[in-house]
Amino acid sequence: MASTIRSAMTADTLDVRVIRKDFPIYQQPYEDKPFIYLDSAASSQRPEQVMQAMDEYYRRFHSNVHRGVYTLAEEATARYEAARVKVGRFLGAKDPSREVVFTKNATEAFNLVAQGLGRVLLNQDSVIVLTEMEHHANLVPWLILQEQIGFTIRYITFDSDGYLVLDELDSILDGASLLGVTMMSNVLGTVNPIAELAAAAHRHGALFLADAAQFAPHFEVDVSGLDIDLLCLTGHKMLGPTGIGALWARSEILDRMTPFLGGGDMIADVRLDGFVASEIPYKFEAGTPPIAEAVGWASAIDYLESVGMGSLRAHDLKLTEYAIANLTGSLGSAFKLYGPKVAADRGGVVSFDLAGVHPHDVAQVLDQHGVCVRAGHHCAKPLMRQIGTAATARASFYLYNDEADIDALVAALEDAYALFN
Amino acid sequence: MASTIRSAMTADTLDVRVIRKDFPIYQQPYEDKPFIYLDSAASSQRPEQVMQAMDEYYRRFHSNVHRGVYTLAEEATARYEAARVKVGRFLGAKDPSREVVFTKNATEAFNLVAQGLGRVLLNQDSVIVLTEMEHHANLVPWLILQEQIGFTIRYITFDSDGYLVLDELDSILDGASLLGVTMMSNVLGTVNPIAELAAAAHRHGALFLADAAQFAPHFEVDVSGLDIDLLCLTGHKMLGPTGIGALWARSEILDRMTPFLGGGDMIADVRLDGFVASEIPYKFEAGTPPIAEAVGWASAIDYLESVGMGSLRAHDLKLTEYAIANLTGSLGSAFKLYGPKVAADRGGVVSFDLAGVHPHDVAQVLDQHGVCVRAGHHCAKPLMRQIGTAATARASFYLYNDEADIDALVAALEDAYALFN
Amino acid sequence: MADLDDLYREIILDHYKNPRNSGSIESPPALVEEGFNPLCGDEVKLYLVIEDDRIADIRISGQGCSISRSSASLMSQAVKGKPISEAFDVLARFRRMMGIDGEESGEPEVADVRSLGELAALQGVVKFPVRIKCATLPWNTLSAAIARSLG
Amino acid sequence: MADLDDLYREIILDHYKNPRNSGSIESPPALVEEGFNPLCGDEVKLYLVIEDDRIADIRISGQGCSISRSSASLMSQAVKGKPISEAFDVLARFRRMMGIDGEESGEPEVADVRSLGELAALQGVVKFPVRIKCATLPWNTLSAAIARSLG
Ligand SMILES: Cc1ncc(COP(=O)(O)O)c(C=O)c1O
Ligand SMILES: Cc1ncc(COP(=O)(O)O)c(C=O)c1O
Repeated sequence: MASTIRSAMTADTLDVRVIRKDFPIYQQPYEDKPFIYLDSAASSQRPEQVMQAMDEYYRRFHSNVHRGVYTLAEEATARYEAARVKVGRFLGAKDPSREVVFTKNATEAFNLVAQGLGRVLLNQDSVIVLTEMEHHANLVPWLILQEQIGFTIRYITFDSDGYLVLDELDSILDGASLLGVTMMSNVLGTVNPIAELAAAAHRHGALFLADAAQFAPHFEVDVSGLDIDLLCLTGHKMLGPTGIGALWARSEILDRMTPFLGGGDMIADVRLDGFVASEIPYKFEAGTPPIAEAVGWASAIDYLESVGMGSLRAHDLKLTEYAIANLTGSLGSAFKLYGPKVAADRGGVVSFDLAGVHPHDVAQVLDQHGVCVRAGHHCAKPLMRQIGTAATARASFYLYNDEADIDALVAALEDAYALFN
Repeated sequence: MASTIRSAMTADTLDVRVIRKDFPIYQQPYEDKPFIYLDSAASSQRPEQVMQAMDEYYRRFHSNVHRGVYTLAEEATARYEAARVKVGRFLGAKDPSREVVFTKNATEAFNLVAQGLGRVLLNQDSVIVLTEMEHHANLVPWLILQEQIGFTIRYITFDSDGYLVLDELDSILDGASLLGVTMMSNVLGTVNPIAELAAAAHRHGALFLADAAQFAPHFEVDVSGLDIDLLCLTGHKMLGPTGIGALWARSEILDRMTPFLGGGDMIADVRLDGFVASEIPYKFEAGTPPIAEAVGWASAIDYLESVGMGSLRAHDLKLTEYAIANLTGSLGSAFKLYGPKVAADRGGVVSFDLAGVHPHDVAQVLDQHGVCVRAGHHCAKPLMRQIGTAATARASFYLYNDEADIDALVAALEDAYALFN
Repeated sequence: MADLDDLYREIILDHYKNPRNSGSIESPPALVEEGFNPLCGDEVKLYLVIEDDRIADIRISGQGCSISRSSASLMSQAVKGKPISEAFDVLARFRRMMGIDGEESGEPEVADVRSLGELAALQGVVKFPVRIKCATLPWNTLSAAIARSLG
Repeated sequence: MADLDDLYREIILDHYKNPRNSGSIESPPALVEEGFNPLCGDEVKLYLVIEDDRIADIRISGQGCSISRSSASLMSQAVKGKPISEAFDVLARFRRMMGIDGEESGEPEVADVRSLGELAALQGVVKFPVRIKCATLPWNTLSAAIARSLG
């Protein structure tokens, strides 16, 4: 299959017709209408290869991991641990077998950071810094911990073009213990200057936490090169299954962190009056982990790597440019784009407003045309307040989308505009 | 398929040959040796139907739930919510659509109870009661919370036959806020008197928390009839996928509980300085949930229900009786059984000691014969201390096992005994 | 596949573009209640003046889609000046029309729907399950406000 | 499929049934260190008397399988009376034999293994990855004890 994918590329462009052959959802659409999927930022579709990997696991190798002496359990464990190493390598981790903690999604990973690291790092006099464009996943865990132990949260704001305002970064970071920033906004599309932010955090002695939920599916990540300390990501947005995500962190940091979820598999010893936690990464993985999901995610990473993250980015960029040009061209001033005007500064996510039509109604009319877009606050309510609206419509692109999808989007939006105006 | 299964039963006995046809792992064994799987208490195998349900979901319906207006997202949401209702009904819940919280496994469910309920219910003067036969999943979350907020944990012990010692139950429960008990021990096999324990808890004004991780796969559960307040279970032990479990609790209790994991989907509103949690059960489900896993679990429950929990129990009981009789018969005093002598008082789990052979070595020799059993502390170290050993070997049965599997177990154990003695 | 015309009836688009009783009332005397649709960010803010167990005045502000805004507007017309008991009655009938609280089987009584007058225009929403929450948001907010005013 | 005979060599069964240097030493003078295999519950308790940078005495108690017990017994023979530096050297060679810390490719140097003497009987464990943790438990405990004694 890998060879099929490779042959789909010529000079950094993907052949979407070839790619789609790998995605069963394009073979047998659910409804008798076109299937124009523009919601990969919420969750991507899965290639055949990922389903086969999970299926093979269940059909031939399943048993619980870590605790079995028999061959099948060893095999299951080996596959689960190989998936860990695969995720670690994909991120450029130095010690992949010890630095990746599997969680159920990116959100759990953020909660693990807040509770596991926050409780040893912070007290009521501490300061952490987040941005106003964070997803709730990198906000609410901190707000919960704040209620429990108290500390100050400062926020970096962003300007009307969706760029973080970094003029006063040094004063904002003064005295901070941690800076947490999304690598790519799921609403504005903005790709943030991560290396610069990480360096600034370190200058002030703060740890740098990155939200890669949107970034990792679309760009090459290199935690070592970017000098990131902790990073959260999720499987289902990058061709993997639901039910799995991960925290990557430098091993010294994981060592410092207290366990978060308690239970089987994360302990060295348990007595009736206390317990001793196991080693990293196991001390953070309580109970039976998402084994088949880890295997599926590893296969998704294989798929992404065989396509090539560079080609993928080039493809995203091409579609984003095409979309911005055509939406503005066809809808004129009725179309309002959120986030950077320059496609190169953003990922394949386009949030917009259509004059006189509420985003829900936009999505509803688009659905009639088979065009799937998301409408709402995109789990980023503070961001929405900052841009002065309660909801936007959002189209997002991935390797199986092409220009024809965007043409369909434009046509459907023209229809929605006509219906309401 | 359902009809195949029904025809597999005559007078409460399952036709294992017919059942096995549904389990691909029996079709194409991993290794060139017999496949005698006696480790379902760690994790069960999956029938074809469950894999197909998940596969169909990914192939035709996948998209993120709850937040989408388009038809595909509605369909995914409908399937996810239908799975919730299915789990609730399976447990005998009164309000299944509001009382089931999906988690990644039973362990997360216990952590949710400890943090979500424990933090509103307990303070440093409070008392909770657990038993010495609990799995780490119902111990460590409480030990973590104890470190954080302080309270007293009392333990109900058990006797040398593996029965809870309930003589002093009333004095143990005096002043307690919660009683947490496993419905069936994963080591001793003991099935505990749940209705009696729940009634005792309620007499003392304590809430009753049940661990159904081992019980639910094998027995009919009726939370209303048993008067349980909260119950945790896990999908992968009951023919479902990895990566999913649940907390069921009465809606008044869920309403009282504070959110545990923070992030998207569990909020009504988020501001930079605080958040408002959503309604139950959503306020406990942060981030993208295990959607495909919920769909797969629902299909596993369909499978179990078509077999019939009564027939399943009868089958377990028959195998357990056969196992105890034959192991004792063949190995004599070299075989030491843990837990109740009476098969009717236990589930299909047989932990034992083979004289002169460490459980690890037992499992190793058995593996050579294709017999898969678990060896170790089974995530129940306090229990192990109580029975005076560091490890046991454990064979466990499910609907795809038969007497021939047990014959193979006996023969392999004879071999292990000979090798070491 | 349900048709968009069922959803976007003319009355609905009219109430969306020209919402009745929109605005705010000073508090006190007004009671203020906010409602959120957690899944999409829609917000409704209700201002109620209750006198002698009647809804003497009602104003609505907030952000929302055509369905939630028109539902709010239609609701304000339906309950303004009405005794609270009668408002509850309309609420109950509306919920039945939305397929909530009704017989398991669904289809609301024809007489019931007729008695709702212009509100019946929202009947098409039932075919779009996701949008039901949009339609019911102002109503749930109203019932929360009344519940609070009663104690 | 790896053969059981590779694992359960006669020396191993002998050391399992008749563990050398088993028991305890009062502390002080002995240093006591406990090790757990978190995955299976095996426990080893080491009693070390260190004098003039040599392991003057060593005793071992605990619970464990044939592999961890025989490995502990063989270890005690290999390090008893030896200077700490030499014990570290054996430890390093043992870890290489177990496939830990070695070249990525695996296979340890033949000379290396030979120099381990009776300990070489544990070489078969490498073919049973799960059991490697059993074999290394006493060694990891030893290295923790020494590390602690050094401050
Ligand atoms: C009695 C009992 N409780 C809880 C659990 C935890 O289940 P899980 O690992 O799926 O969280 C198990 C399984 O290991 C168990 O046997
Ligand atoms: C930027 C960002 N962070 C975090 C998340 C949370 O991911 P998950 O829902 O898989 O936990 C998302 C996805 O919704 C996201 O877009």
